[in-house]
Amino acid sequence: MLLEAHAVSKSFGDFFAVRDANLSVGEGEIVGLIGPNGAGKSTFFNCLAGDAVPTSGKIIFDGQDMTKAPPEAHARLGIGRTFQVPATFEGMSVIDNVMVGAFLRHPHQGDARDHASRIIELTGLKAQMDLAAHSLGTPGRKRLEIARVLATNPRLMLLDESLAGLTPTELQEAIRLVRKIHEMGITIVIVEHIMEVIMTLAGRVLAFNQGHVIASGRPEDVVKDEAVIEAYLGRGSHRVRRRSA
Amino acid sequence: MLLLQVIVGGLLLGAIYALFSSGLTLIWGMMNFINFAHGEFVMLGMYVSLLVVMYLGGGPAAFGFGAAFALFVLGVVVYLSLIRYVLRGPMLAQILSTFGLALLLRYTAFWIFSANFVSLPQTSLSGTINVGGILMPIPQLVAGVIAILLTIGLHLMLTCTTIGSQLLAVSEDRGAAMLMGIKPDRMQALAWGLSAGAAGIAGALMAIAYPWSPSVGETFGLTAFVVVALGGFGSVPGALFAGLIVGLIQALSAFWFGPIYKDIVVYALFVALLWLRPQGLMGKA
Amino acid sequence: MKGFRVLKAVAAAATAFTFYAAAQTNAAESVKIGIIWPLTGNAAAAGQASKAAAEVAADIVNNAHPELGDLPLAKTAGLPNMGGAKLELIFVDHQGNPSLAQQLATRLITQDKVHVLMGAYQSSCSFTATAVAERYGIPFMVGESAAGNITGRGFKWVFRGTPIASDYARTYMRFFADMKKQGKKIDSIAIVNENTDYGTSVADAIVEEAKKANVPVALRIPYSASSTDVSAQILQLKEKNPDVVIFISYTADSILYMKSMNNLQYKPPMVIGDDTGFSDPSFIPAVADAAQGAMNRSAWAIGKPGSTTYKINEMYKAKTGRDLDDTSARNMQSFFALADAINRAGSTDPEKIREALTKTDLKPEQLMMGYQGVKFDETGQNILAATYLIQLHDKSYELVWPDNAATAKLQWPMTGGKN
Amino acid sequence: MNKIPALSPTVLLAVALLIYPLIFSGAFYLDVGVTFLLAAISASAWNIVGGYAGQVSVGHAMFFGLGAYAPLLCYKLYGWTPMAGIPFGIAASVALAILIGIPTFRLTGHYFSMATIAVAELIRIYFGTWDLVGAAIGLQGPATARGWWDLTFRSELPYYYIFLTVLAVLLSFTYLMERHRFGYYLRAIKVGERAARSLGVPVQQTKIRALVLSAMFTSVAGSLYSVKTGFIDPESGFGILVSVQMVIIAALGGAGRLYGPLIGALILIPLQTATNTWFGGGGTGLTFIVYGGIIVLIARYEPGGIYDLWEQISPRRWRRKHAS
Repeated sequence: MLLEAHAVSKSFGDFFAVRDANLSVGEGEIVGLIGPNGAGKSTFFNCLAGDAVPTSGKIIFDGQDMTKAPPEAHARLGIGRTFQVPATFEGMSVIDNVMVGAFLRHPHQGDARDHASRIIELTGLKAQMDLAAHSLGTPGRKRLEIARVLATNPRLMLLDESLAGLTPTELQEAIRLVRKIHEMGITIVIVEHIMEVIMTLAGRVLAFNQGHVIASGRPEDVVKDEAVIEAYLGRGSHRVRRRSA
Repeated sequence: MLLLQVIVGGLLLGAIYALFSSGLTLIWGMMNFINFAHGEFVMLGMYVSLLVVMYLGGGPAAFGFGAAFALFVLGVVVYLSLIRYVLRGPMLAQILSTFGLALLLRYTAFWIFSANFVSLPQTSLSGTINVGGILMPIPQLVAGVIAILLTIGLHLMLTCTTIGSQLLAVSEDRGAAMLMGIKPDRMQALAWGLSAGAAGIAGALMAIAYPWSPSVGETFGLTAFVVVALGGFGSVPGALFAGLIVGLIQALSAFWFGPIYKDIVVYALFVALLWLRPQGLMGKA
Repeated sequence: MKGFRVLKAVAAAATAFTFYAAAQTNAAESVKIGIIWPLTGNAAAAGQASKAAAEVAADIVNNAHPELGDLPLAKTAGLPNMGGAKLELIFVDHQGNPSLAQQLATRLITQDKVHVLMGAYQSSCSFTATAVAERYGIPFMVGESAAGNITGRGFKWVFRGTPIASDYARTYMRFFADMKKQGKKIDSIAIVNENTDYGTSVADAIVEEAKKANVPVALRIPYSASSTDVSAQILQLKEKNPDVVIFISYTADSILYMKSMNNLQYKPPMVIGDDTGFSDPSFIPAVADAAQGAMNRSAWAIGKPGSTTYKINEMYKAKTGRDLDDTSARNMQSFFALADAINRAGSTDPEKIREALTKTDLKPEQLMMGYQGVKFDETGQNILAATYLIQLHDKSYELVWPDNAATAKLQWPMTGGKN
Repeated sequence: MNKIPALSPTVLLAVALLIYPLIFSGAFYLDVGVTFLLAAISASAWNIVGGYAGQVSVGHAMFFGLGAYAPLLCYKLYGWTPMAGIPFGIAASVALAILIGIPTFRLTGHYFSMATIAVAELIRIYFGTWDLVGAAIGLQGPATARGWWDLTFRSELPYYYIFLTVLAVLLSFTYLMERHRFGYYLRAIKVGERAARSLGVPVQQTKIRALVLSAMFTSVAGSLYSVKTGFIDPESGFGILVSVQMVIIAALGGAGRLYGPLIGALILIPLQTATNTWFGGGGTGLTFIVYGGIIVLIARYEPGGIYDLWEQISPRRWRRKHAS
């Protein structure tokens, strides 16, 4: 297994955002995390990315205990992540953004630039290469985030709603991009609350509700799971985007 | 006995620190904005008091009110003409704007009132009362008590009135507050008015016992920063508590180690506390 | 074209200066005196008061004032040895910044082409400004800076008309010896000093002289002049109970001390203020109820109506609405000494003025201050500078020591305030 | 191909600064030039951590002061040339930077600014009571030079070129830094610390390195100041105005830009000198009213600094230079 989470819990005071979540992701898989807003999938995701330290439980990546490792250690070991609200480096150009990621494996500026250019080409941002990041729209920035992470040569990519808020055409393009990344041999964990996206991409799905994993398995099975249906219908699946925990 | 006397002196001074710092903490917490001109507001409060006494023959109540009102207006004007424009700009522009404002206010006062030291003419507030051997100068006592009452009043206003909850709503989540029909701009202008008004009264209270010149604001400004950071940004009870603590620490360290060490002790504790508990004594974690 | 714009900006700024400088230079026959004082910043009050005093002094020299008796250059208009040439004052503001003082001294010498310089109040600024004068060979009159080592650095061009810290300290010791002879009890003294260069220099000097004179210093309290509460220090004093407390303080703090002492019911047998804060015109109205009998060091006394000093004070008062204080008066005296030297030099040649300064020998009756004269030693220090002690009686200071100059009787112990 | 258009303003600037003393040879203009260079050096040094890394220190006077005291202390204690003190100043500043950087960089935003103010004030007050460093009275340099190595010159000219050399070194260093991984990391940290960490940027370590580099150059600026002025006291070394001036100059010109501080100094120093020349002697405080007013206006209308204005005027040129 490339990534394993054992009984991960995260609490804020008395409130458990995630309780006893288990996950194992094999090399080359695409795993989806779904669930209504506030279900705990983002918190769990942040635990995986090293942004939050679990209250209890264990996270193992490629045989190494990552439970308490800081985010930068995750990046070094090959775990890359995107943010729900794109956190591109505003004011820096697109290529400079990608170079920040590229520097992780290419300390010299020239090498980093070459690497970044390749990634930019791959992610279809070439035309905007010299623009400032803030001049890109949301889809562009999401794409830029993916490019930036890709530049760190990750083995595992954690995508946090990277496909949310896109128009149908944009969505199709984005899905193509994710597939392309997957074809490069990169394992992907993707958080999404739009079922359709998960259905087309993920090989396996974990459904969250109220901090618990309520179902897991093949996407077509999980969407039929009663608990999942109830969680989505009961809570309303298209509420406004909530703040990440 | 001596020690008790020192403690009383420290607390009375600390009460004033609390009052003018509570104004600073209000806008700091609400807008995440450092006001380097806050000490100048205190200084202007002192001059307004002097004007009220000299030209209107007002007593302590009149000049206290006059200073509060004048500074409230100034606070609102400063917000509407300057702060609202730099509020969402880079942090450096914010520092720049209030630092420039501080110079502007200090030297405008300098121009109008000259560099000479002034003090209020002796008012009815003089003398000393003796409580079980502890001497309490009446001006300081009155100033201290009023300062504590006003700080508590400010806190109650924020927590128990509609306007207060609207102010807090804006500081919590600007967007959500707008959805609730609150006009953030108006609330923030109000916060600046309150902040400057509190500084104005604090100035009036200081003026009773303390001579000043236009450059007096600098000292107050730095003290207020320490108090606010100690108390936690945005916390009025924190400012009250931290103000009293700072006053007390200054008095005790002045007594035990000598007055030049009192600021060293305060700054050292402040730095140590920032490291141990960056959210301040009573700030939100 | 960015660089070009920068270049243009530099050129524009520089041109502005050049025009300004050109406007400043005029070909009048006057003697230019560049005066560097803190006209803004923390010491602005002292700088502004001294500026007014210097303007009065220039008026006295430039116009005929026969009513002012033996004061040199008063009777005639202008400098008689130079065909009635006038003094032209150029004031600059160093803001209390030593590096700016240096720059301004350079400007006055090289741009404004002043013939002599005067300044700079804060010792820090006097240090740097005098070094420039020394470099360019322009006489520099230090009007009022206490730190001992401003003179005595081997400088040829620096003169100081005012007494220095050690002079003050010796005066206090002579006074104490006098009092002891009269049977007053002075077993220990306390020194309370603000902790910048002024307070530190004077306090250090007093500690040293007290050791020589065998006067025990029970307590020395350095403090910051921006203090807003001094009760802790007063309680410390109360505990040690010295016979005399010497305050070396600026304005706000000296007022605060006197008021708080009264409030906390602490009254030592005698309080002596070391000039500065105690001489500020706002001091007496603020503490008249609290500090009756407090003594102060001053070489300045307004004197009886009709006296020269009284008339000078009237001129100053007409200009500023306030009485002349000791600090400004000492600056004024230094100014007169400088003007006298220029007149004797009969030329604006710096070397001749310097020579005339070294030969200065003013007698007590030619002075407005209570010095024994003005005479510079080889380091440029006035060796005849001295000081009086005055005491707060009701709403004004009276000269009480030394006896031969006294106008009122010394009260010992002090009466203090109402409490 | 890219280098030539990017460099030509630099060349013009360099030439302008090199020939300034030839055109304005009066001692006063030279002194203004020296003051300008010193301000540009200090603000450029501040810019490394305050501008590029976005960690707004309002206590940089602590490094300036250490750098300023070291040369004169060496002279006072051992009679050495003040120059000998410069490395000691740097060493002390680096040590202090590490000492305060480790705990302080856990703080963000205003907390960091406040902590730096407090540390600088702490040191200022302490130096004012410390007899070894002359307490409140401060330290003086050699009154007259014993030789050229005392760096006590009669003319301002040598200072001008010494300062200009230091500025050139600092700006070249910054230029290289901008193009190095370190520079990219700093800019990334400034806009998004969390995102930077997720990309493997060692945030803590990078910030401390930036502070150390900034402290080194600020310390050198302090040393240059005290050697040139021949005097240092707690207020002129560690005073809050010293720190604030660095912030203002960098912010006025454009923080986080190579030439930002230089442009800021180019505006502020002539402005200060001119207002003091025109209004200072009157003693009305008009100097500061004008000065404060202009600062307020720039913050209000050009919050990104004058450099941003430039960008708007010539967007094409900027894009080519900065985006490549």
